[in-house]
Amino acid sequence: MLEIHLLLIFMIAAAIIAVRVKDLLSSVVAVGAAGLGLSLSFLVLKAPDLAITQLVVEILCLVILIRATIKKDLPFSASGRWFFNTLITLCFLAIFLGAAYFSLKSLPQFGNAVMRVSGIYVENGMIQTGSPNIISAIILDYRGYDTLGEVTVLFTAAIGVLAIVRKIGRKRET
Amino acid sequence: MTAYLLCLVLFSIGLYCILRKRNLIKIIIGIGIVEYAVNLFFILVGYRTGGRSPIFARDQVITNMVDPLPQALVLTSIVIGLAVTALLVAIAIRIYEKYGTFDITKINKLKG
Amino acid sequence: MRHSKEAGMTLIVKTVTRLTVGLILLYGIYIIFNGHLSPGGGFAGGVIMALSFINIMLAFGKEAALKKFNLSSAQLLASAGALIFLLLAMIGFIDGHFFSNFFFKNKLPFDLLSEGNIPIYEVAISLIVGGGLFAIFVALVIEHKADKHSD
Amino acid sequence: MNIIPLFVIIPLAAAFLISFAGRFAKRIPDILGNSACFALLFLSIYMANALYKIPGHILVYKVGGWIPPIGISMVVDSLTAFMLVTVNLVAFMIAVFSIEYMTKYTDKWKFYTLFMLMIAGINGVTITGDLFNLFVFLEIASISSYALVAFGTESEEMEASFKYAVMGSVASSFILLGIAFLYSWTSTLNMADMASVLAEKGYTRTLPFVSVLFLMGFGLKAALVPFHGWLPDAHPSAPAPISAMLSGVLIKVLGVYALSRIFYNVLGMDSRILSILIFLGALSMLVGVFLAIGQWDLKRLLAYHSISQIGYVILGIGLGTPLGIFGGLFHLFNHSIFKSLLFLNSGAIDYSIGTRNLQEMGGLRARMPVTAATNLIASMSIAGIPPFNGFFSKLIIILACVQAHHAGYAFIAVIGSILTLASFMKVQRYAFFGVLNKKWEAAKEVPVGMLASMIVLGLVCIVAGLFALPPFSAFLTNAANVLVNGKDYAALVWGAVK
Repeated sequence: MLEIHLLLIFMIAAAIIAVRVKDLLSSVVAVGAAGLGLSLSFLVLKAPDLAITQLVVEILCLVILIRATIKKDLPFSASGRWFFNTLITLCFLAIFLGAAYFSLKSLPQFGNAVMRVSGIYVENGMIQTGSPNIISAIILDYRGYDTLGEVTVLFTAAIGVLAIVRKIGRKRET
Repeated sequence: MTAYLLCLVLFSIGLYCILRKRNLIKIIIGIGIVEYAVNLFFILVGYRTGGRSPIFARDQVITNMVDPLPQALVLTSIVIGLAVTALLVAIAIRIYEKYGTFDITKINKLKG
Repeated sequence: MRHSKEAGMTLIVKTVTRLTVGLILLYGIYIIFNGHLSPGGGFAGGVIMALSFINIMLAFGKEAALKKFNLSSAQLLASAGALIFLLLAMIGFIDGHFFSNFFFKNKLPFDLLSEGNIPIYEVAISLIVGGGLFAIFVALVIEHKADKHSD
Repeated sequence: MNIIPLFVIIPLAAAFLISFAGRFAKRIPDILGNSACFALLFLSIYMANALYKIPGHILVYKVGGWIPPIGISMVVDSLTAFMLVTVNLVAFMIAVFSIEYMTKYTDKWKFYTLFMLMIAGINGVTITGDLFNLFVFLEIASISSYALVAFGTESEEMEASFKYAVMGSVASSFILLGIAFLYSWTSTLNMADMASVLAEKGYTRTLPFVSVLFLMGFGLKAALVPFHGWLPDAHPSAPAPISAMLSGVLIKVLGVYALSRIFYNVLGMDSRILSILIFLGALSMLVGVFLAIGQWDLKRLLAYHSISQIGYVILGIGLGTPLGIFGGLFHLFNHSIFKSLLFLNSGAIDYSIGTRNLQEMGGLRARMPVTAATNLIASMSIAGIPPFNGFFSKLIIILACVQAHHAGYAFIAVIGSILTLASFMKVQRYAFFGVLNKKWEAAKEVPVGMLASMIVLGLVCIVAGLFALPPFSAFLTNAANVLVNGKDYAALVWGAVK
């Protein structure tokens, strides 16, 4: 699987650019590139549903972020001002990666998913639900309750945004 | 294995961005990167070498499929990420209206 | 400068938008109804529908788009979609369980209505997603900008 | 039993209906929200009563009719029933309080929609038997709470909400990463199934890493000390009913309950995790109370005390002995009652005189007698004065520490309790006793609805001490046994599924 490694390296590069670059608009565009890399990775990893969803979500996120940040990229204080804090953060991340490396060793190797429960979905999914797309069968039938949660999250965010952008929060007559 | 590790490196970059950057939009971007990494990790975990995508087609016998369950979960997770991003952008825009900046070193009306 | 931007973009953009927006909407609907046969589904389709409205709004300015579809109707649509989804899930109680998927079953796969209430779920999801995301977009971008003008 | 999904359906339906019809008729949000909360309280008491009669019983609901590892299951055992009663009791009282209190804010229907969504999320986390489903409902509860913290739309509230949302998202990412690791190792998401697979496969180097991820994620949600930075900003900034909900219920369900459910019932507790939990609990206890003493903002002081009291709960649960867990759960219940009462009191003061600064108050006892009386009860409870509930739970935790040969931690708990007493003496002295400030001559007691919920919570504070004694203690003992005999969880669930 060379493609996935190349895509991951591309995403890491885009992410580093997004973190490092001073200009907010460039940063947003760079993270959009990383998102497109993610969409391609989903395609390579045989998840076309996710590739479509990630693509459209990425476009929407970009539109929102660009409209939110445009003309507002004021200068901001550099992050490397406190050398000590950065050092602590890097140490924490290094420990995190090291621990992750040791724990990854005992996981099943890449490309050898166990599919203990998913085997049942693949075996019986089409007959039991009538849906040739197993993803649809899972999200709307086997695990439909999760999807109820998912749409509720989106609904919550919509109401939350409407609540947050109110101009007047408190009635001021006392 | 290498793919897993690269994915976690991406996670760490996002985490670094959240922890060390002083700009609200950059922090939101960091959260986005972290979400990308977690979603990708889930899909990597469910990959099978030579597997087909989990969609049956007429008149075709498919023997080896990638794990469909992580894909269903990540679909939910992408939506959650979108919801969180929208909410954070809304708060950031309001903060910009109140303080006139995205710089968190200048946003400090709260003591703690 | 700012005002001309509010009123929309150049003629080229407007013409292209006018030609493509119907196709985008149609593509969204296609994706919604074929979610169980091919990649896609209610969520991706809903986002595409929301994007087509956002497209109109960016090209023609907010008045033109908000005349067709404003914030409160978007929010009502999202609530209606959520209610439909919950009701569908509760209809499953007739069959004994929350979320039971029992009607229209026993048909061959690969048909458009082959699999119980999954297509109806997809429509409900697309309503929530389309309405909710459009409401978020309008609240974040358009109304916010309008208020900046009045300051 | 068919009523289990109603714990999620009722609040969700109420939320969607309020959002659909709420802006057209003024009373609809109040009526729908309160009746939904009342129905939830009734159902949870009914459920707890049903489970109380048969100790060790467990109910499993198969969503969609799919048997557990394939579909999602909802699991209700004694611990779940206990949490449901706690959550829905507090939530109903807060809903009643909000009828009057939230008239100070605009757009009440948005408040009630988000509030019902938050309850749906909390109940969903409590009853779920599936790890990813737990994550989804945790996100519903978290996202609605981010929005609710910023409900007043003032600049401080936005700032606090942003901080809270960022920390919460990081915590969620850690939790999701942990779930991904566990999924890769066990290839299942059902908690009972996962517990059996983990027991079958034995120890792996993945487990400590996953434990640390979950500890960081849920520790952030519970505001344990190294991860507590967001709480003292977020909780005071919210409207008072939401502060009560966040401090009283949210951090406990999303943090303590989820943590103990996953560690005791799924991953299997080991002594290293236990000692980390005890240490973090004791640290939170001390740091929280030390930071609280210097505060002059009433709600901020209460928020720091939340950190300290969560420390007691974690200390009790982290001891791992039956008595310790009993004490921890008992303190969890007591804390959600008296802390929400204290936040409602602060809301009542804010409603009446419009300030949260202790130095500006004084002598309010004369003007607001009911608020003063309920506040005195709650303060004595949190400080651990004998006849009230807080005394019994703290005593049990301290005894459990001694019993488990952790005399040092018992000593820390005593010191924390004394400092808490000092801090609440200060609240009483500056807010309610002393000379009435000239500014507040015209201050009036708050309306009846707000008084009613405060009085009920105050009465619960007095009565709840009885839970330490038989026959009522069986209610808590059953709940504690779920954690004490954590390894039986999988077998019980499989037995109930058949």
